[in-house]
Amino acid sequence: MDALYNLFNVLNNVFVNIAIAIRSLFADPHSVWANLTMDVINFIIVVIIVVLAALILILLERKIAGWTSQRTGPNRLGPRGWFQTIADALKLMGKEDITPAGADKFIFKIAPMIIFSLPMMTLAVIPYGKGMAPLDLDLGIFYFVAISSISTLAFIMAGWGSNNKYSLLGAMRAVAQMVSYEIPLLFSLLGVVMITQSFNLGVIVEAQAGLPFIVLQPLAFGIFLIAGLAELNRAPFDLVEADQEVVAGPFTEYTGLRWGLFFLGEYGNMTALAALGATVFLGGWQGPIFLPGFVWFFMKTGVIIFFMMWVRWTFPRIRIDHLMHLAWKVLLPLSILNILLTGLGIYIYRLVMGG
Amino acid sequence: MDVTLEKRLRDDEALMDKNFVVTNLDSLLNWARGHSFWPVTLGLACCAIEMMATGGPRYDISRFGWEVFRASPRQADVMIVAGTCTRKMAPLLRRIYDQMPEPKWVIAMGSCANAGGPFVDSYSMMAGVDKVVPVDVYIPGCPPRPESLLYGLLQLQYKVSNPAKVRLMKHGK
Amino acid sequence: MENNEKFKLQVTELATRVNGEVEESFGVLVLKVNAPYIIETLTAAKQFADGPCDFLHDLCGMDLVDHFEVVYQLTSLRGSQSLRVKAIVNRENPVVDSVTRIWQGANYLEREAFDMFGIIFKGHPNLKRIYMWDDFEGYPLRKDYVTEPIELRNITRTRIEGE
Amino acid sequence: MSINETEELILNMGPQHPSMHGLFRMVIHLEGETVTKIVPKIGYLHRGMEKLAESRTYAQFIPYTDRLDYLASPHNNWAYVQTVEKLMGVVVPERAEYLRVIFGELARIASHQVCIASTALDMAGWSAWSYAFRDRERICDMYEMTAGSRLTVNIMRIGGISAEPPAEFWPALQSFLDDTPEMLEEYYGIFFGNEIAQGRLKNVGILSKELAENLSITGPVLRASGVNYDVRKAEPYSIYDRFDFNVPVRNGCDSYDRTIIRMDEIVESIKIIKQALRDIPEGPIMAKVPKVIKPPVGEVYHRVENPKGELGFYIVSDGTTKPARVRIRPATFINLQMLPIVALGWKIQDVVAIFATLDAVLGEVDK
Repeated sequence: MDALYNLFNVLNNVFVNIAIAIRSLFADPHSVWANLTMDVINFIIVVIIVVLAALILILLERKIAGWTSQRTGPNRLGPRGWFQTIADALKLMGKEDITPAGADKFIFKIAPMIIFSLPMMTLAVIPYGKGMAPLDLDLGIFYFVAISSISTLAFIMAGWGSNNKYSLLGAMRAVAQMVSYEIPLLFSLLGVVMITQSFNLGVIVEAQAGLPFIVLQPLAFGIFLIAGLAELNRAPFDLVEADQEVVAGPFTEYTGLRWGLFFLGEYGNMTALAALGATVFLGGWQGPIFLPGFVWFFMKTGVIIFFMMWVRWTFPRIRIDHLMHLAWKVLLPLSILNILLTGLGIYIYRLVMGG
Repeated sequence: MDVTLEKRLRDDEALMDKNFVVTNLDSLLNWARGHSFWPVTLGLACCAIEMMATGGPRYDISRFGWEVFRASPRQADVMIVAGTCTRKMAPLLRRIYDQMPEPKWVIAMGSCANAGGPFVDSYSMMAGVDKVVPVDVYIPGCPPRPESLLYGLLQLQYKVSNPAKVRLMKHGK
Repeated sequence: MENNEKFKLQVTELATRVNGEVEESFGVLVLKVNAPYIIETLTAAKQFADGPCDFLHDLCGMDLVDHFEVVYQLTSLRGSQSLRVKAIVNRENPVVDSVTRIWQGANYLEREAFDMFGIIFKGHPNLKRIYMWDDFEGYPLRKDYVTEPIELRNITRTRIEGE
Repeated sequence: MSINETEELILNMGPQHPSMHGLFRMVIHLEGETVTKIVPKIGYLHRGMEKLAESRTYAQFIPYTDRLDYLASPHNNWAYVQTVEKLMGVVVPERAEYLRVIFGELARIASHQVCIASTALDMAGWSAWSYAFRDRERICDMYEMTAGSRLTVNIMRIGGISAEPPAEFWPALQSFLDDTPEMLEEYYGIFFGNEIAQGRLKNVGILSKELAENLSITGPVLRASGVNYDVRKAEPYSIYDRFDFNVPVRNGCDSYDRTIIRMDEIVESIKIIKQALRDIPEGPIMAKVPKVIKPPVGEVYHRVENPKGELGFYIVSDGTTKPARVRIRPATFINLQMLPIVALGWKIQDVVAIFATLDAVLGEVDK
């Protein structure tokens, strides 16, 4: 039994041990150079996570689309169609790069890069396992929300720079939608912060050793999921890139790899938000010991991602005034109510426990 | 004439083969292109319904990975001209074709797009979409069945993935 | 049957008022009037005491070589009465009053008749070609229209700005 | 232009646009997201059917009618051949009439399924789209068994019907009829019952009864505005007077009713087909028609209840083998007139939804 426990322990700590081993190569394991090396390695790992996540998720999305609509999804290229996304990505690399006439060239070209960089920055603060956060920030949640709200800027840059009316409409929709939904999203996270008294994601996960916060904060989790979907511009809130209305929204004029970067960014953002949800509400890497922590973490993230895809392929698209109505008149009051209830709960808990 | 042309083309091929880095990259790209056609949604008439049926559950174009119908021509690779191209539509069709990024291909689906179909002697029709844009694959039928569209796309895949072979088949009879 | 008689009586009475003639073809009464009387005829037909023909079912042009006809198919949603009114339009000067003030639904139909036959509907809010492009020459459904040869038709026309 | 001046955004939607059901184009004037003016432009699929008809014989024109409203091609055939039969005075055999009713109602179901599917698709309901298309394939199979073609069926002939359905047709039809209630439940569950879909369709695009009548609107769109009018009941053609069915009428006048009324119509079509299956007699399927069809001089106007509205054919014969004039009254062409009036003041998304509920098929609009 002990041997088994040890094995799990080793598995659980495999990446931490590797990190310690790399650090030990340096004379002083906490010197500037050692830190720098670790940062570079962490950065590369995060990039790999983003790209891999996108490659896998795109195929998964198509498979789930097939599943919900009684089709099979890609199954010709490679084993059960698993190489399909690779072919798509390669093809996108080989496409012509068009900059439309009349476009604001600098803004047009830089927008996809901004979108793509955001998930890398946000994924850097997520604790993937015990002691496995690439950046252990004390203001983790705050940082995450702040960075992810930059994507609004990228959307409007893309929309304005394209010199296309559909793009502009899509960009305007993006601004209205994302600014509105950031507020309930942040407020839904505040309940957890009040309980743990910390913005640090690592501390939040540690606090969920016994009980994941979804049990204490079910309302907040619901608000988080809805506002998160809207924040990611995914159906039923995909007004920004609504095919049937604004063609492809801000991405209408983008070709080839630039458009591919938007796609990567979208799926990266989705992974990041699902990872945040798994960390804050589902207990992150905490779980029964028979699986290593990072496996638990990715499984929980996967469940949230699956839910998002499932919703996307089943629900029709919401209308823009209903969307605003939902944000300001339903989700915001509910999230404030949640904060109030959490505060009351903490107060009563302290009274009873004599804290 | 044909023999010399074929010989010259074969020599070219041999020369190309020596430059193996570029050719390998080329064939890799061709492989990727052939397996990832993203059609632009250009349903003109009756054939569009068959095109939709091809995307539907029975025929399921997504098996081949071609179900990504892009609304914006900027992100599409293949233009499936599904239906009748009238004279009023022709310059707009050309415009959509021009908006697509290279490399791009055109499939003329249905006899109207091939050669004007039953309407060819009408005042508002032109004899086929190949007067407007270069066509790679013609799919006959009025409208073609979904299987025909899939077969046509597979033919295009063969054409894209093996440019040398197709060239030899075309010139070296 | 009695209703039919009454209806027929009304139509013949209207015909005498507008100098028209009444025929019967396959059970439908056909009322032929000259173009200037068309508004009066249709307004009256809409307000028949017995079986008002208040639903404009169809409007189309017709080329009879020596003159044009605009054919109005009138029915009603509240009965089985139906009436076909034909306005005889001069070929050299094809002008007829627009009925869009009586039925808004005549809008597209009149534009179509204008596009295909060149019949001008006076008082129409937006009389432009509806099917053909704006600088198309000729009126294709006229009997004397000669379809261009295929070589000419195959030349892609230039895009009109804003299309 | 000073910075304080505002300008309307003029958006050019179409002809190549995913929600335009073919080649429809509209110029939308926008104030933010709100529509202030719509100018529809059509004609991108105008093939000149009426002119072609003048250079074809009567029988040759039947396949062309398939390509009018290509979602319900047997219905168009039916309207045309009935008009010619009326002109010639041909009496169609009983069995052929029953078969025509069966195919016509099947076409109605298929067309309504596509309408439901495309309305769902225009609102990004992908699953609802594929469910409806999955079920439509079964109707296509039945077409194919009998006529050999999936979409443009060309099954009617002047004087009857082209082919006797094979033996496997009947069990396929029976099983399809048995499965329909379940199918409709599925559509309702996945699309119409959805809160978002209802929010987007209900009380949107009100077409009042008076306006509908004034605009000459017909078909399900008219009936969704509270007018109980169906040519099958008002002026029963073919053998519709023998069947017992209701005309579904709804009083909501909005997009929701315009779409869901098609579900009710599918139920009624199923009823008609069941009765036709019960009563269908044995016998010939073609009347005695001369080899060369040469109707007498005369003119006839005939209208039938197409899935999308009333399709009318006005044929003028000059006694030769070719018609002097064939006028097609396309239902959706006239129904389309309501779009610029009704959609004013709504958002772009609503315009797309309202257009989808009209179920316009551009083949019929443009002829």
